[in-house]
Amino acid sequence: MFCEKALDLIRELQRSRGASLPPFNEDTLRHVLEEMKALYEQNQQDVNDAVQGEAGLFSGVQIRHAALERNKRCILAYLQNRLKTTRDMRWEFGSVLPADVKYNLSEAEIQWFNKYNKSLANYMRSLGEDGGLDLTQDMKPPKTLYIEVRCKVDHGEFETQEGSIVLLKKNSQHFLLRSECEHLIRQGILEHIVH
Amino acid sequence: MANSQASSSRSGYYEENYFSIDDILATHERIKCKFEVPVFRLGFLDMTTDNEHISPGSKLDLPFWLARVLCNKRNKKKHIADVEIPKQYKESYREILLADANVVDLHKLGPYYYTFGAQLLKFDPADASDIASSLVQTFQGRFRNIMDSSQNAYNEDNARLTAKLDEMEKDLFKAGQKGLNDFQDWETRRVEKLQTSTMVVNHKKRKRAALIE
Amino acid sequence: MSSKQKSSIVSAFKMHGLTLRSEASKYLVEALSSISESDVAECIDRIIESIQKQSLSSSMLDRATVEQAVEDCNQEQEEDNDKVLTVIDAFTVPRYTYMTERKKFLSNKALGIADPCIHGDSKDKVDLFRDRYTILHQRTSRHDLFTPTVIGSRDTKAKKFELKPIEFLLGSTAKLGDIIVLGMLTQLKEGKWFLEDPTGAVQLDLTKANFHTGLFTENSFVLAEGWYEDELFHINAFGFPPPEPSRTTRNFFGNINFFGGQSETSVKASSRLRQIEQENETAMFVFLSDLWLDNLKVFEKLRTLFTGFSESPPTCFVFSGNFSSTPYGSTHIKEMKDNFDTLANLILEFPSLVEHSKFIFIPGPRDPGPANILPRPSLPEVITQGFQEKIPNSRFTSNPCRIQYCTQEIVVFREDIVTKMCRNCVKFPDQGDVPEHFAKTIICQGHLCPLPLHVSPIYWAHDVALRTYPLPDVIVCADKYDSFSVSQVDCQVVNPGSFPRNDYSFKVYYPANRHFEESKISD
Amino acid sequence: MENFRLMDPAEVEFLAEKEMVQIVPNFSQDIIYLIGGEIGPFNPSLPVDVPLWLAVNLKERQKCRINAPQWMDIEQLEAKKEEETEAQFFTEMPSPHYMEVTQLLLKCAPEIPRADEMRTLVKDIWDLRMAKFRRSIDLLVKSDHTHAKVNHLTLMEINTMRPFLTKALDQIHSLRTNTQSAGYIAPQ
Repeated sequence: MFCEKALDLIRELQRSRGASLPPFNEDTLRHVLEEMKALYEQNQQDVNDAVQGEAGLFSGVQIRHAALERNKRCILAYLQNRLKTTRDMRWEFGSVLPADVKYNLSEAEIQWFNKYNKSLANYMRSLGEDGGLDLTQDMKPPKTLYIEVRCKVDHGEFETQEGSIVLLKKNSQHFLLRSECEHLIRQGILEHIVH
Repeated sequence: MANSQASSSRSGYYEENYFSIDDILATHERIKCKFEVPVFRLGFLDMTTDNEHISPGSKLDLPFWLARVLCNKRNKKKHIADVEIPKQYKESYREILLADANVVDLHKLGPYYYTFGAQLLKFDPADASDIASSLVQTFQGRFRNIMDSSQNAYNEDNARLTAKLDEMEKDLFKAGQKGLNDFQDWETRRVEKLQTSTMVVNHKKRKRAALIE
Repeated sequence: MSSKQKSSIVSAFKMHGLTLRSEASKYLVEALSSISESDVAECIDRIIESIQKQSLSSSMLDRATVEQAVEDCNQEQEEDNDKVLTVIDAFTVPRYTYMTERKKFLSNKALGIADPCIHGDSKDKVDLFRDRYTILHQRTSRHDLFTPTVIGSRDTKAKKFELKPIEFLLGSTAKLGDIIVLGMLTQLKEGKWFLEDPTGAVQLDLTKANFHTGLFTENSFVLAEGWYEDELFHINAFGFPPPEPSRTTRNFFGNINFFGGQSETSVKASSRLRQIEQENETAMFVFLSDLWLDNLKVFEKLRTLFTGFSESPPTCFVFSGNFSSTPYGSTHIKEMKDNFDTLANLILEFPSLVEHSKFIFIPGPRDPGPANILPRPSLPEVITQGFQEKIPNSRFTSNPCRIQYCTQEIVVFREDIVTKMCRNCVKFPDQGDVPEHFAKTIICQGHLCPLPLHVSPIYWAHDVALRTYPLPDVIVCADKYDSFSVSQVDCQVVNPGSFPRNDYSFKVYYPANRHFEESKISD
Repeated sequence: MENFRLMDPAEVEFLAEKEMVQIVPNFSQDIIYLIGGEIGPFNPSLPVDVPLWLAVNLKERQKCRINAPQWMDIEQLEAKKEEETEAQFFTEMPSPHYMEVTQLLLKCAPEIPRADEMRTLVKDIWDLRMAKFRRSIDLLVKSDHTHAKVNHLTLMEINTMRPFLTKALDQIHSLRTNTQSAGYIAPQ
């Protein structure tokens, strides 16, 4: 039946909805594009034959056209949904994606991610005067200025805004400015301690 | 997690959402079609025979997105095939649903019972209005149970509660859960603690799993 | 001032989700202190951009990453002009591994595989053959003879094949008809021919085999078609895996730079270079092989050649090997050094050539150097130093070597290989001319020298330098066999022929219209 | 399912922290001019009204004592609970942010008497109202009206039911539009 492969793409996305992005399925995509090319050529042929007077070809053309539209919709939905997840990754992982996550993205998606990152950065720098406003900060209304954190992994040196240098050794605890370490908490490097 | 809402604010579940995965899956449900006119050069679609064309009268199980193009009662010229409304929307099932909607396992009747039902109306079946009203009444009948079960369970075993729900009802249940869970996270002050983002947590879990294998 | 500037730098990086380690930010403040206030912001953006190009592992940037980025930025300006002509040594060829599950080529650098030393270990020898097999297998399985037909396409009647691994044969007890297998021709037992692939080996019965065009040498990869019964694979036909034009390869793998040179992406994607290529029609490459510098007649002919070219100096002279007609035993090195000095003096007599043309020298099989193992490093410096001081625009490179001119990829290989391949054929082709067979072989094999390792030894870890996949535009095989020029699958395979032996003939190549010209210096 | 960007209970609490509450400072300070209005002056042991967020902050730094609002008292809350049980509709609550104020004050001022009883009382009132809320939603969905008027609901209550309510109305609306398009005229 037409559009079977196209639906595989959609099913693949549905299965991985909560988890992270599956590898970019270029093979199936290429197969669907070839199917569309074949459908298009057949339709053209039928139309030419119909113009020369052969009757009754209209229904075949309509069926193939419906399949073409369906394939197109599945591909666009596949690409668009992946882009949405890629965009969310900027907010979840930060601007540097772990290697194995990046491995699943296609070349174009990585470029899109970098462009999104750049335009987000430019937009954020345009808000307010000195250096702009970091929107990825303070997702929830901050309760306190400084917070108590513990390092989950060794992460080397960290320079605070006042210039003091803190060594983030595993299980070491620090009292840091919230705005400075929130993204490290979100990336799973630090853990927020609440009494 | 600021997962901002991309599509237009008014886009509810049912607006023909071109990119929605659920909508694509819903319109893939199969439906019986009987061909009225011959279709040339597409014989291979009919698995039962291997001649080159589809002859009139042959019966095929086609996905909805294709059947929709074939059946066009209003314009005789474009009408290629007749469509048979699936039994779960017919008289007998409608009566069961009317009697006690809560008992019926809508998941089994087609995971997209409501959406697919709504799409079938586009074929202008004779009992279109009965189907439409039956859908509304079924939803109203099951609504209270879905609401209550989604509100009392705090991360209880969801699978048991949602086993008999169709996809749309599952979304409703999840929405209820979200409101409840957010409130309870706030009530237990869990919200004060800054959390690692969900994607990072899933990514780390998967990595650990990979190490164990 | 610096603390205000530092905070603006730190916040700019923070907006991009990047944090600077202390020594990284110190380094940046110094580096940017020399730049005027107004365009500091613009510099920061450029640095951030080049940082993002590097494959980072974490958002915390240490000093090294930042230094690398600053260097890239400075280097970017003056890098554009010298990309027109680059000579790529065989030992600096980029190395890629094919990931079968993702059907993608990934650079060994990204995979963290270290560059190999000259002599590989046993794993490298196995990888040599397995890599050749993987590349040919992925290329063949994409060919439309082997891809399943798309549903509803009209030509469902076209014959489609399905590639089977050898274990499929070995595993079945019943007779199997009409089987196609991609494998390597080997003589596991003296005189008996086998077909081998990573899954197993099977004995062949070649009595009724008919051979398509090509020189079917031992250790070359073939598509064997036939029927199989109790451990014997009866061959009906032998053919080479179908070649693939470089354009199709780029469709599948994007513009990865497989060829070499500094640019990240393949030069074929650069419209600027294509424009330059089309613009100067006068660009010329002179290919001349067996430049016997110890022979007076050769020097005489060379002088006429240089005078001929001095009005319109060619872009590049490519002189290849055996720079002396016979070995001179212990004084060979000294002898050759003097000959190169005299050559230098000869060239100096033509200032226009010295100024405009580039001289590339590729060592031949019997030139001084380590053992006769491919790829052969360039001539030792002790010989070439004198020459290079006199003619700075000269380059002594390896054999084989790759030359990138604008968007064209030229591979030059000096080896008397045609005769060797004919000698090592399973069955010498009875009709069709040898150059056609030879060209088809090295194009389909995706390798310059598909000969057994004992016949033509190769550094196992550097087999990638001899690879002709993706297909270059021109392959120059300088061979003492008489000269030929064959064009197949938009690639030209050319042999300039031996200069002294074929009465001083050589070939001139015009890249603008991709045309080869046979020329000769008559007495 | 598309993950809508919702209002977070923490954000509701942030709004609640603008409620004024009476404290007895143990330091002196003259008026502070803030965007939200002036605060102070503070004189030791002289009660003054300040926003809740400032009260909690000062309390945590032992700079003041908090006088619980007069409605936060067992008898009054029991009476409120009584009233709520009888009333068919929602009754007006003593403060639009009763849930958040109770939670914040009881957390940072343990010296408030009979705190646990108060917490359970407030929770009972909350549960009563939420049950009422669900009943009215059910009525709305079952009736063929497209809107309903409910008063005296607090922001936290609305916020808890917001995702569910909006999704339910979306779904019932689209099912109803099917009936119109299928020529079925809903009984008025």
